[in-house]
Amino acid sequence: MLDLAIANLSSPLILCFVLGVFAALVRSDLYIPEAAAKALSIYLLFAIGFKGGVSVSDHGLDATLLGALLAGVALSATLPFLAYGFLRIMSRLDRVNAAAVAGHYGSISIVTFVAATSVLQDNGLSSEGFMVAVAAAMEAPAILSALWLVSRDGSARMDSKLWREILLNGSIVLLLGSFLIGALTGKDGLAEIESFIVSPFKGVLCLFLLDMGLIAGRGLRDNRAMIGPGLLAFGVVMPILGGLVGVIAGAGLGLSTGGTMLFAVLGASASYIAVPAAMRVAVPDADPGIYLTLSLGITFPFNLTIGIPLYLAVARMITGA
Amino acid sequence: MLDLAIANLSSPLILCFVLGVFAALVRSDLYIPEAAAKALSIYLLFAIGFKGGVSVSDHGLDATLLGALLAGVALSATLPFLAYGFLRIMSRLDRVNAAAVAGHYGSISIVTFVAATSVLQDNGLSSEGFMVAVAAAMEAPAILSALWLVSRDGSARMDSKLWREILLNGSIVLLLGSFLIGALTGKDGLAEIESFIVSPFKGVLCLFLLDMGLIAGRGLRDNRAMIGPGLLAFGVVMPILGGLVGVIAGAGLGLSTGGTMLFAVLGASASYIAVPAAMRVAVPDADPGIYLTLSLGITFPFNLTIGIPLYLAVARMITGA
Amino acid sequence: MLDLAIANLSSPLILCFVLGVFAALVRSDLYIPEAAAKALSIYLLFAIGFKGGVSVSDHGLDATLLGALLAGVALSATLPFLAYGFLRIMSRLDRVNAAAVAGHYGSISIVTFVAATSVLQDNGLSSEGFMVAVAAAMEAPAILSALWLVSRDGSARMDSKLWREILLNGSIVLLLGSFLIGALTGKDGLAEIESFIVSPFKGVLCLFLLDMGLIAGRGLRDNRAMIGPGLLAFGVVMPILGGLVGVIAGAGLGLSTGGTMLFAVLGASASYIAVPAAMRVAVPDADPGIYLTLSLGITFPFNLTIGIPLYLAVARMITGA
Amino acid sequence: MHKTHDAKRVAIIIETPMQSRLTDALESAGVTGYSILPVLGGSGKSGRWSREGQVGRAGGMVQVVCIIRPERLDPLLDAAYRVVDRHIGVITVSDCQVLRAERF
Amino acid sequence: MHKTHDAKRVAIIIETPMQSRLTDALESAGVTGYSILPVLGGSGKSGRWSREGQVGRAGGMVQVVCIIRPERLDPLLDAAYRVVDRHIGVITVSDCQVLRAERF
Amino acid sequence: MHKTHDAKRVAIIIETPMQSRLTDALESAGVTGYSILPVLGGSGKSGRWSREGQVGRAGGMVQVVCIIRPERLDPLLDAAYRVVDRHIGVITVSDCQVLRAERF
Ligand SMILES: Nc1ncnc2c1ncn2[C@@H]1O[C@H](COP(=O)(O)O)[C@@H](O)[C@H]1O
Ligand SMILES: Nc1ncnc2c1ncn2[C@@H]1O[C@H](COP(=O)(O)O)[C@@H](O)[C@H]1O
Ligand SMILES: Nc1ncnc2c1ncn2[C@@H]1O[C@H](COP(=O)(O)O)[C@@H](O)[C@H]1O
Ligand code: NA
Ligand code: NA
Ligand code: NA
Repeated sequence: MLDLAIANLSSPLILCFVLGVFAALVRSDLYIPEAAAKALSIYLLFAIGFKGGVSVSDHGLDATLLGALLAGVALSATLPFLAYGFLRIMSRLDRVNAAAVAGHYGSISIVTFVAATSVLQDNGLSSEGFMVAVAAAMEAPAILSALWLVSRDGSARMDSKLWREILLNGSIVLLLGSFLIGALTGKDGLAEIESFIVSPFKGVLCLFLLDMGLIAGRGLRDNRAMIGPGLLAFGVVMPILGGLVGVIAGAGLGLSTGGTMLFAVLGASASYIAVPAAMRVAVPDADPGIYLTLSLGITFPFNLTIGIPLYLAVARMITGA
Repeated sequence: MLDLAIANLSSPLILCFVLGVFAALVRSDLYIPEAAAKALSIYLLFAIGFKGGVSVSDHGLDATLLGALLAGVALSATLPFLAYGFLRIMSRLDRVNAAAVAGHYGSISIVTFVAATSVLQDNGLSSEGFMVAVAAAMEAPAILSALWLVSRDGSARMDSKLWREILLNGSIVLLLGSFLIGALTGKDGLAEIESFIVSPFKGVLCLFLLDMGLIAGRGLRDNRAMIGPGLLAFGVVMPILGGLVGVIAGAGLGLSTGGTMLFAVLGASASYIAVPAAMRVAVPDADPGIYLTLSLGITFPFNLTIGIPLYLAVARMITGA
Repeated sequence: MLDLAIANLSSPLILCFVLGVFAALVRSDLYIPEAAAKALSIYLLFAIGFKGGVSVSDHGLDATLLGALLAGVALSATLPFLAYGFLRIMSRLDRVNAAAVAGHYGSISIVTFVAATSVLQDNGLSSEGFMVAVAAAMEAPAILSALWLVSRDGSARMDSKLWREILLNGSIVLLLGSFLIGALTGKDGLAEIESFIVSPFKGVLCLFLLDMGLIAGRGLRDNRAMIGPGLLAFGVVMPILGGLVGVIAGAGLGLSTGGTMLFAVLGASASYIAVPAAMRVAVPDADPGIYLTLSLGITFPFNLTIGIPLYLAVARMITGA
Repeated sequence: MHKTHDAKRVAIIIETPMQSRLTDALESAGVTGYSILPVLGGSGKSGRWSREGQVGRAGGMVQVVCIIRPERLDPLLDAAYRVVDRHIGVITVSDCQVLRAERF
Repeated sequence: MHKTHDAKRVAIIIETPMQSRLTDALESAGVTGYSILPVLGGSGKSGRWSREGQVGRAGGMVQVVCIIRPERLDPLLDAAYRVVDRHIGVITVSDCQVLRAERF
Repeated sequence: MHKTHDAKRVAIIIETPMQSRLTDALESAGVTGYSILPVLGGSGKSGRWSREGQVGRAGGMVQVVCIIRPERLDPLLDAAYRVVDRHIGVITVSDCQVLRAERF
């Protein structure tokens, strides 16, 4: 476990993230243009979705897929309540902000997921291809729970337009779309574009993590004051908890070690794209400085550095691998 | 032929395009930043031009090149008259709009060309490298014909500045420039940058087609009302006709099956970059909602899905391969 | 030497640059979006830094590194005085403009460095990995010298904010950061991202040089009038001189032929990113049309086409290889 | 001399996730034309922000500019206000002249 | 207090393919300075548009902004009008004050 | 009818390398809000420029826009002037109305 953590910490991926945080903290003017960052993220979503689909077309679908999807949706919908409870105990956040933060932790971070698949690969472990679909399925339910938590005092606004925006947001459509394309075209399709989506993948992820580091570092720099010790603790404890629930779900479904670990990562990770956008629309009174700093500045780095090896170790233990 | 069509429809390229159309139609916020789309197009132009040049340096130039260039220019210059006639019969477009649309169909779509080369490759067919130069040569003449058609009633504005813009537009310069670089550096040059312009090519094309799907879908969504049944029919019949003329030209010149098919694709495809820009300047009264929707929303998808395998089948027949 | 120059001139790299210059001079609308150009430069800095670091981790550090760093700093700090003297003799530039130009020539151009490493590789020569760190170290000292030259008559403004901006500018942080990451992760790290940062490297450099050509050509087109014969001569003589000093430093330190040549390139090349930005802040009266045109429009193309093979030939001679 | 006509220029800086809601509301209020300009960054009560390196749209803002006839100002402001309301955003109105008034 | 001078701010939203024709015309009309701002999208008589994912320039618009002395307004509008004429585009003029008037 | 309040709109076009110095100075002068808009290119005494394909920031400009209460104009102009001073840049001030004046 310690070995794994150290190996993880000294991978180019993590070091690129650290470089980004460093550059932001010392106020270097290093930056990745918005269009380039967006292009990198499109590449990663497309590649991870496609490869997931190919793997499903390869191994075939079984009943576990449905179970995993349902478990994922359930996890996403219920984790916000757990998070909300914790926040009300551990921090002084008001209800609206606590609910908004809670929504982020039920949902998922696809980069954390991508980084985890890359760690799996380094460890020679495979995973169920459909976990990509589970990831997509887990994006939205948490938003519903968060809005329900908020709306009890009438401060949330929900309309059908928002529903469409959440369910058809670009990441979900691209992830599921490329998953389907991968599933339909299978190994032949993969062979056609392998040297685009497989070989350079890790390098692209490096640059993307550099950008994530820059953004996370900038967030920390500017919003440090908002994160008291209670929130800080939450940002570390909540992913561990979510990870544990995820491990249990994964193992309970009989997933492979890799799949179980990915389930943990989905439980542990916090959204920083889909949920913030929905919250800005539906819960404008919640402060993005709080939920973005927690999700991107605390939980994301925690998962990337300590969380992922931890979840892998636990998944290994529990699946007896 | 049916096999080919099905194989074509289930390739990642087409599916990516379909995904883009789908995302646009359901109003997902999936988008590719303008700078990224432009970068992808620069990559594709550079790669296709360079590889064409290398192939010419490899096989040497022969008299066919000149013939093909002349035939291409003639095709580009005359197809607009055919298109114009059809439009005046099949649709209720006024002269100005009909001429503007006609110009698009004489000119070419380089992405369609690129997609066609990729289909050739999948079928183990090669083609004359100089077809890239033919493609470049066919961009502009059609504009002249369209302006001539318009100017009969004085609504077109032509100046020397526009001439320079058309003949030296970025795509032509990049395509011919990289073609020359490829021809000058040959196989050695290709070896140096092969893993940049050859291996990832198809994957890049996938993402570009995703973007094309997004734009085509958005165009269809917003301008559906403009395209009556007559125009719709034109958008499908005209490429078949242009393709036939192209096949005849290619076979007449004694090109290979691949080259003949590419000639058909050039005849069949409609411009959506160079010609629209020229029309905005010279024929401001023509409605871009009509010509862009026809070219991008009807003819491009038609060529991509049905046209390309059709032209290949016909080229095979006529060249006896 | 002539062979080398001709081989150099007919490489895709140079030809892409030439294509860019040509497109700018004929006023084609070919352009590379700012975000894409920035993304290419981030890729190049990351890749060159990383590979330098891996090479250091591979060969180990020795005393030469320190010597090379010190020599680099000394070169960067003193070359501006040489350049200033020349400029006052050879041209009619006033003190402020002469000092500003001089600062550019003490500092370095990382693209020239990158292009040089690529020429080394084509010639089967290796070089000391730490030269990347030397390059980073040479960016800033020249700025100090230039400001000292200017400030004698009080027209320069220097504040601590500017210091931070210069020392922590994005290129330096990314170059040194990826150098460190490469040094820390070594060959294993490289293996993970090799197909991203090694294989496509030269192709990316081609596109970047196309962009450099576009910018240099545009600068030449718009500012030709500012560059009299004196400045033109300076733009060619100064790099030869700086290159010579660099060769001597490199050979004196006992570097390999490759390392010696890279030292020459660092001495010969002129900044076009870091120094201009600093000059705009600190010496607003100096005319960017002069220093940018000289650096990008004269010296950069000279180094790329004639300089690099020249420095290599001299380095070979002097190191007896 | 060119004949110009009095008009109002309304500029609304608003969060990107609210953009389509705003333009929908403007269209419902009878606004026939508007343009959307990018905003790179800024500062306000809710702190500094910048678009650099962002992937999501939650963090950004855009500026929606409408040129309208003076008599249409009130319905427009009503519509805009209803959308911006509890959201961050700045609404300014200024006088201007337009050429080709027939297009408004 | 800073001394400011009356000036006019002319903002022209115009199709990208016409941009260089407009700036050439402005320069011929003696305009010594202008800035070009990007426009992301918009809506008007000819429908909605957006730059997202576009490769060609035909579909986009830019905003050209000139600050000029009031007495120079008429030749500028003449020049701008001649270019925009049958093209889509919006021309607005508003009053402003400039610092450093010697630069205009 | 919506209650609007008089305000000033200050727009400063300034070189990108000076941007953070300007916004720092504005903040020191008590300006609580501003937005930064991109500028694609332009022309002036120092010639034409364009951001296309640029890698460094030296060559570009941005536009900083502040909406402020009229009484705060002078300190703002002082601060802006001190930064722009010998640098290229255009400072304009115009009148406008704001909604939600409590936010300024
Ligand atoms: N006075 C102002 N002038 C210009 N832009 C402003 C102003 N106040 C706020 N903004 C913009 O609106 C955003 C949100 O403002 P706020 O709600 O005050 O945090 C800021 O980040 C700025 O981009
Ligand atoms: N009233 C307006 N206010 C602001 N921008 C406008 C207005 N009318 C038109 N535009 C812009 O000009 C473009 C073309 O307008 P139109 O010619 O009416 O289609 C629109 O897409 C908008 O970007
Ligand atoms: N009169 C003006 N109107 C609008 N923008 C201007 C004006 N003058 C200068 N600019 C902008 O400021 C930049 C520098 O101007 P200058 O200092 O005159 O070279 C120009 O390139 C334009 O982007
Ligand atoms: Na989660
Ligand atoms: Na055609
Ligand atoms: Na130098």
